[in-house]
Parts: sequence; structure tokens; C-alpha cells
Amino acid sequence: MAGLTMGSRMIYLDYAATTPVDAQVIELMNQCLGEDGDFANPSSLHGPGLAARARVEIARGHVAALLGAGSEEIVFTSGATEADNMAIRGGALYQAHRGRHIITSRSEHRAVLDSCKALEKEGFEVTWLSPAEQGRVSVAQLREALRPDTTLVSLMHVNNETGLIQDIQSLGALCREQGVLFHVDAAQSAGKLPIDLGRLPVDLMSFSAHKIYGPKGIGALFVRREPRCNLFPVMFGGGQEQGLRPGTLATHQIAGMGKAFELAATRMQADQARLVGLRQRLWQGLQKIGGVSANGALESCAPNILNVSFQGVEGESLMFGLTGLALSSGSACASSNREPSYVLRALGLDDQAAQASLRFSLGRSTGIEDIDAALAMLEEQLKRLRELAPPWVQ
Amino acid sequence: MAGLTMGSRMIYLDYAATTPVDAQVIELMNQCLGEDGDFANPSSLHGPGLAARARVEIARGHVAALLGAGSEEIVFTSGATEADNMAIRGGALYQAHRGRHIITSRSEHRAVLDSCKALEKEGFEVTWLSPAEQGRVSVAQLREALRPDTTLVSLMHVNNETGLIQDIQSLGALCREQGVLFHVDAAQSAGKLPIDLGRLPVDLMSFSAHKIYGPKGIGALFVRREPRCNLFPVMFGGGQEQGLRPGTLATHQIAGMGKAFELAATRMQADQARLVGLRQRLWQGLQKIGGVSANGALESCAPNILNVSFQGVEGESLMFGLTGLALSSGSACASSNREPSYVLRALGLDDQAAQASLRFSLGRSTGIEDIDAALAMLEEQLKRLRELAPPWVQ
Amino acid sequence: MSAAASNVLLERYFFAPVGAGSFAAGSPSVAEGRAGSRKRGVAVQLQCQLQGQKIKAARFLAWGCPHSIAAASWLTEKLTGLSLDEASGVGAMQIAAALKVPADRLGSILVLEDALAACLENARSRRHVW
Amino acid sequence: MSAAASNVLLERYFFAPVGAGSFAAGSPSVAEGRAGSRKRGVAVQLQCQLQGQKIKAARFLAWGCPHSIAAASWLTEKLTGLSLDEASGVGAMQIAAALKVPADRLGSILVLEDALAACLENARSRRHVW
Ligand SMILES: Cc1ncc(COP(=O)(O)O)c(C=O)c1O
Ligand SMILES: Cc1ncc(COP(=O)(O)O)c(C=O)c1O
Repeated sequence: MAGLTMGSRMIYLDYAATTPVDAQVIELMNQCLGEDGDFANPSSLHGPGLAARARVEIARGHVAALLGAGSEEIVFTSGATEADNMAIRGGALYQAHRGRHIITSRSEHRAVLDSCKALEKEGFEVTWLSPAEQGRVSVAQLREALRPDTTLVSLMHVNNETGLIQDIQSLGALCREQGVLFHVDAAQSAGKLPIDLGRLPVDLMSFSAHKIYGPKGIGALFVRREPRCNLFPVMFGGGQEQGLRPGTLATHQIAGMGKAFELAATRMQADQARLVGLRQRLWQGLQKIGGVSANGALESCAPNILNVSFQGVEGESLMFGLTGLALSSGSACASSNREPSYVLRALGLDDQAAQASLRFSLGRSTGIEDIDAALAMLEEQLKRLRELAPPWVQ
Repeated sequence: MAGLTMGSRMIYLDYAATTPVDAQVIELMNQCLGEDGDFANPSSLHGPGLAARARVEIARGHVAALLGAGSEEIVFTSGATEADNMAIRGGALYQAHRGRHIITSRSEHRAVLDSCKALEKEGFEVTWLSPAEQGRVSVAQLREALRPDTTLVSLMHVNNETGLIQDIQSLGALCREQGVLFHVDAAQSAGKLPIDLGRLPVDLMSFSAHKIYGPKGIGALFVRREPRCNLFPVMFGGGQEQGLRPGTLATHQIAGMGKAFELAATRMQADQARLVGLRQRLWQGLQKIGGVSANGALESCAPNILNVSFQGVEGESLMFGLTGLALSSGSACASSNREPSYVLRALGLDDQAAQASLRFSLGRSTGIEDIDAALAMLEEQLKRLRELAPPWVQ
Repeated sequence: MSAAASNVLLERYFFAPVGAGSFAAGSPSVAEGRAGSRKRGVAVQLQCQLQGQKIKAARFLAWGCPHSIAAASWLTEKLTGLSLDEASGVGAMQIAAALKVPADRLGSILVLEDALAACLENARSRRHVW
Repeated sequence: MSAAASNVLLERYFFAPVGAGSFAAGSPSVAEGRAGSRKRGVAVQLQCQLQGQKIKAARFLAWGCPHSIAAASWLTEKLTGLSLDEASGVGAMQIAAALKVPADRLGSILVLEDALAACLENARSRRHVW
């Protein structure tokens, strides 16, 4: 396998931040852009409009199919961030007459955290669960936090920094039993882990296309029909998407997402089996170098992510030294600022250990030789930086 | 010129609903998608991330340049709908301590109307101006509506149904004088009429890429720095776009919008001069057929739009009969439902006249032969349907 | 040119309507019925040329949505050859079913039914004269 | 691999640091200064090999951000050949300016300055022994 290298042998190991768009997806997107394509407004009632609308509905079907959902339960958004906002804000506001208490955890994506914080400022009460070992939220913990006025619980499926898989089946069952809305951010799990919304007790689920070889700037929210989940919209306008999400439908984006989900359905199993092997090779190599610890037990984490703390080196210099590797030290969103990852802090790491952590995330183009080259670069920099460190620094 | 025809000689005259994406724009977008392109997350700090970020910032510069704005005043959004929501909701909420009165008009886009209605439900007071002749809001009318507790005025630059150009210079001057935020939806004017935000007294301005040969699903909000205009965000998350608009930046979408705005800067004058001529030909042809009236004086309207009422025919049958023409009877967004256009109703037309109106909107690929072919089709259907109508129907 | 475009009968009767037009006014053998108005969004005029108890031919004029035009045309074809009694058995539901008129357009068909009723009423009232 | 990547001197001193390492401990001609800690995010050890009043050679060890490592390396080069008095004239601002250290990283350079001060203090205290 060729391996995704850029410029002067750059190895891309940041697939959890974003993926390149699949060639088939690009091709389909291009069919919806130019004069000769289905560029018209999908809300227009003339022929070209109907052709564009057909593209949208085919895509909706593919997204729904991967997830075991009904087409009418899929609402297209500008990404998982918007879907998270819609679910949390929209759900909490719609249910406000029943209660004003919501529950989430400290290791959610910022789209969830900040949506909850915004509600807090508007008089909602939020319980911030501190995940136990490895970032897992237990059913017992959730049961304890539930109150009569709780209306919504938001917990992610796969953590974007550590890859930890949350037991949404059991957590959701408890929510359903208590009549509480359950929202799950599945941006990092869709297309990577099997998801069957026909069985999962989940009311709202957020998705993003660009984490699974689709385009950036498009996502979806699953909104269950039975039992019906109602939302207050967070944006207002032309009535598209059942009145839940206004704005001209971006045909090429939606078609691209549909294709990406369609491809994921056929590739998921083989892709993930391969990644488990590559991640194992990476982890064994790192252990040989030494002074490393995994943030999360491998078997509890999505197969494409490995988050590792490095002892004896400072995090920023390690990143700076790894010129040939494109990866993240925190989540991609958080990586523009220098604050240590709050997710790793929530796992109990101190600031320095959190900062000296790297998230390796592998993808379709990652090959064995990429892993081996990455290990060689890591070994070189770790050796060098550890030798440079004064021995009296802990 | 070839003319934009689809399938079996379909003539596209719905450029105000959406435009095909320019070939140069498509090319640039494709450079940001695949493995070999700048696909990385623009928030990532590694090399590929910085390359994607550079694409974003170049695009921001092009958008700003067309508008006479500073790059730091451009916030990318998922479209004009979202920009409208951010401006109106965000502005009103931020200013809520100063007052809870906002002003808009009855012929705004639904993104504006519905944003205002949502605020109304939350206890804000909205004055809905009824535009005078041709949809124009007068300075006197606005002055009368302004109150000490008014914090925001939202009026569009060019109306999407009639093309009417609002005098935002004078209206904005009054707002500035009164210390009231002035938001302008410029989705239909950017790239078509000169806009110089260095001089215009406008605090917030909404844009969309897909109205000027850029991709759907991307837009921008201009947020003035001096005097500084502050907003409360409507979505929460990763801190992108100065904390005003979270979510992974969609590099290909943003780059495409930048290119579209760059091209508009060079093409605007010539494009529009040509469209004025084509529209004139269309209007003269329609007058020759007879039983028509223009909804808006041509010289007060953007050169690409002509909205016409047809006497003696029912609107839906007229549309249905024009199988070779792709155009709108209302605004594109409203055209999925059968309610007569509220914009035309606001101009004083009754339900039937509003419904028997067509919006012709021309664009870069429209040629003389498209106009002539459209006129021939119109003449045939009008003659046929008028003959079918019982003479005793008014 | 709308979602209804896949309705073949609708298109046939809309684009090539049989029975379009009117008979010379004032003929004693022509019964006429009108219903609807501009304000209602549909207006239909139906004429039947009678031969005894039989409808020898029928004509329509219509102003309204595509369904109302197509349905009026279909009706003129349907009426041709029927007796007045048979004709009064033709109702809105039968017309709607034949042309697959969607529920939200049934109003137009009811107007058409009114025009038929008026026309048949007119025909019966004329029979006294003959 | 970050926005700072366009800083040529930073890259040179970070990736090929001169003066890296330490002299054999306990030598009477070697002065040493330490500053910072893991908790502060920067830790620097600076050693100067003295020849009378002069710094014959300097060595560093550093744990911290790229700027702190590069700056420590740059400093060992700068110190070589200086008298102790001259060396005490070298301050954080001069180091920061030379390496274009951004404002939010000045904290690291102040730690380096502390290490230099400690090292020179140590050097002066040793002179009594000789
Ligand atoms: C768990 C999670 N949620 C939400 C998001 C945001 O997705 P988007 O970029 O589509 O808004 C991301 C990725 O950035 C993510 O990893
Ligand atoms: C005046 C006006 N405002 C806003 C919009 C919405 O723009 P977008 O589709 O980018 O959300 C449109 C077009 O649909 C428009 O014409």
C-alpha cells in the first residue's frame, strides 16, 4: 500500500482530525457542481431542481442505511458540530417545560461541552460526569445523576482523542427507561463501528462526513421518529429539512456524504480489521522504544486511534521535532491553542503528561511502511530529546 | 454564447435560486479534497494543516477584497441563511441589555423573517415595515419606526424575488446616526452590484457563494471591527472563526467561495452590462406578447432579475406548461409550497396575480437565443392557456 | 415541470386537451354549467351538446391548476355518449381517481363536479322547452 | 511542524543544537546553574567551563518547548569566549530578540536567564577556591 505522504515524505496519521475525500466521492461531488451537472437548487420544482433533489434523497438513503435508520430520520447539517448544537440546544429547549436538567461528561467534544455551557448560562442545570477509568461513563454513575427534571443526556460514542468506546447501548437503555432523551455524538464512530439505530436506544445522533472520507462542511443529525423526538430549531429560515435546518441544500456536499457512507458500509469490516493490525504494530514498536503508556486500553478503543503519553520529553518539542509526521497532540479543534487536552486531564494525567501525548489515528491509506517510518522518526526524536533533558527533571 | 440548456432543451433562467459552479472554482475545490490535495484540517498545526489554513486565508482575502472589508471582518458560515441567523439573533441577544426592539420589513428573505419571528417568541418586539411602492423602504418610514430601545435593523440589499435594490446607504446612515446595528442580507447583490464596506454604514452583512458561481453550503457574515460589532454566537463548539462559528473549516468550500468572489471582482461590470441588455430584450418580447406587468421598475432592480405578472392565466398551469424553462414562480425556498409569494403580496398583488408571476433570473451562460427561445415558449403557452380560460373569469 | 410531472394522464389531458373550447352560444341543444371563480383559484365552464337524452359532445373551458384543466378535458371525453342520467353518476371521486389527483387538489375537482351538476341541471331544465 | 516553522534560527538550534550535553560533573573549572522544573514546563541546566575569568566552553541540557531548547543552545554558543562580566550582560530580551521568540514564550526565556544567572553566581563563588 502506497501510504499517504506529502511534500518531503510527510506521513499523515491524523485521520481522526479529518480524512482525505475518497476518489469516488469526489467524482460524485463533481457531478453536482458545474453547468452540465445537477447544480440546480434541490428545492426548485423544475426539472433540474428535481434532479438535484433526487441526488439529495439518494444520499439520505445511503446515510440512513449505514445506520439502520429511516431516511426521514436523517436531517442534513453543516457538520457534527451543528448536529450537536441542534440536538442539545433544540432538545433541551423543546423539553424545557418538563425540566431544565441535562447530563453530559467532561470528556465530550467541545461542540457538546460548549452547547451545554451555553444552556447553563440560560438557566439550565448541567451535571458534568467525570468518567471513571479510561474515560468510561458507567450506568451506575448515570443512574445516580438522573433526576426527575432531567430531560436530556449527551454522551459520545467514540472519544475523538482516546478512541474510547462508550457503552451507549446500556446508557441509552437507562435513559429510555427513565423517559429521558439520549443524544450521542457519533462523529468518530459512524462508518468505523457498526451502528444499528433500529435497535440502539438512542433518540438523537450526530454525524460528520469528513471523518470517513467524505467532504468537510456536511453532517447529519438522526432524529428518531418512533418514539418521536421533537426539537426546537436553532436556526430559522426557508423550511428545508422538515423545518429543522434551513438553508439551500448543498447537493454536492450531501451527495458526497451519501457516497462516503455507502462506501463505509461495504468497507468498514475489512478496513477496521486491517487497522487493528497496524495499530498493534505501532503499539508494539512504541513499547520497544520504551517510556510510553497508552491512554486507554487498546481493546476498549476504536481500532483507528492510539493515544500515547511519552515520558521524559516535553510535548511541544516532541511535536515540533516530528517534522515528517502529521498528527495531533490533542483533538484537532483544540490543537490551535496550547492548553493541555481536557480529555486527558479528565483521565487523570497532569498537564505535562497530557501535553506529551500524541494521538495516532490511522486510515485507509496507512500502510505498514508508514507505521515503520513513523516509529523510526519517533525513536530518533525521543532518544535525542530525552538525552537533551536534564536528568534531574522528573 | 452557448446558453445553459439541460436534457431536452431545458433553458435555465433560475440563476437567482442558484448558479452552476464556475469551472475555475471547481478546479480549485478539487485541489482541496483528495489525498494529493490540501485536505487536512485547517486547525491542525502540522504542515498539511497549515497548507489548508493558507487556502482558507487566501479565500478570506478574496471575499474581503470584493467587499472593501478587512479579512478579519469575514466569518465563514454554511450560507447566507446561517449568516442571517447569526447577525439577527446574535446581534439582538448581545444588545438585549440595551433594548429589545428590532426592525425589519415584510419582504425580507425567510431566513430574516423567521429569525425575527423566533426572537418575537422570546419576548423581543419586532416592527414589520410594509415597503412602499415597489418594495422600497424609505428613510422616513424607518425613522418613524426607530425607538429608543431599538437595537437592530435588518433590511436586504437586493430582493431575491423582484430584484429591487434597497438604498442601504441612506438607511444605514440613519441607523448609524441613531446608534442602531444595521444588518443587510446581500446574498443577491454581492458580486452583482458594487459593495464598498469601507464606506457603507453597515455593521453586519450576509453573503452566499452559490448565487455567484460558487458552491452551495458556504457563505459568510461580515462583522464590522470599527466601530466594533459584537455578537452572541448561535452555535457553540471548537472556537473556530473567532469563536463566532464553530465546526471544522470546510477548506474546499471556503476556497471555492474565495475563487467565486475573486472572479466576480473581475467580471461584475461586463457581466452585468450584458445582462441589462438581455433583460431588456426579454422585457420587450414579453410586452409584445401582452398582458404582462413588471413587478418592479427595471431601473430600480438588479440587472439579472425580472419579475413579471401574467394576466389571464393561472400561475401553476403556466409553470407546468413551460416544460422547457427552469425558473421560479416565487423564491426558490418558497417554491416547494404553493402559497403565493409573500413578497409580491406585500407589493399589493392579490393571491392570483402573485401566483401568476414568474421570476426570470439570468446569468453568465444566458444567451440571446435563450431569451428568444424562452419568449417563444411563453407565447405559445400563454396563448393556449388564455384561450382555455372561460372569458367570464377576471 | 413539477413533482406531478410523472402523471402521464395529467400530462396528456393538460398538454393536448380534448374537448377544449365552446359551442356557439345560445343554441337550444347546448346545456352549460359554470362553477368557480378567479378568487377560488379555479373556474370551469362545461357545455354539453344534447341529442335527446344523450350527450352527443362536450366542451370545456378552464382556468386553474393543471389538474383542473386536465380533469375538465377528461370529463368531456367521458361524458360523450352518456345519457344525462348516466352523466349525473360521474362524480368528483371518479374523476380524481382516474387522473390520480392528489388530496390537496380535490378542491379543484369539486368545482368541476359543480360545473357538471350545473350543466346537467341546465340540460334538464331545457328539456321542458323542447 | 507548527506556525513557528518559518523561524530559521529556531529550527537550526532546535534540530542541530550546538553545546548540547554536559561536562564531567564535579570538575572545579565547571560552573553550573539550574532553573525551572517539570511543573513549570521548562527546565534548563547550563554549564560553563572556565579558564580564569573567561568562559572557555558552555554546555546545556533543556527540557521544554522548542524555543527553550533552541535558546539554550544559542546561549552556549554566545557565551563561549566571553568574560564572566560580559556574560552577565546577556539577558532574556537579547536572547528572545535573536531567536524571534514570540511574546507568549518569553516565560521559557526567563527561566533560561535564571539558569545563566545561577551559573555565573556559581562561577563567581568558585573563584574564591582557586
Ligand atoms: C467527536 C466529535 N464531534 C464533533 C466533531 C465536529 O465535527 P464537524 O467538524 O463536522 O463539525 C468532531 C470533529 O471535529 C468530533 O471528533
Ligand atoms: C436574499 C437571500 N438571503 C438568503 C438566502 C439563503 O442563502 P443560503 O442558501 O446560502 O442559505 C437566499 C437564497 O436562497 C437569498 O436570496
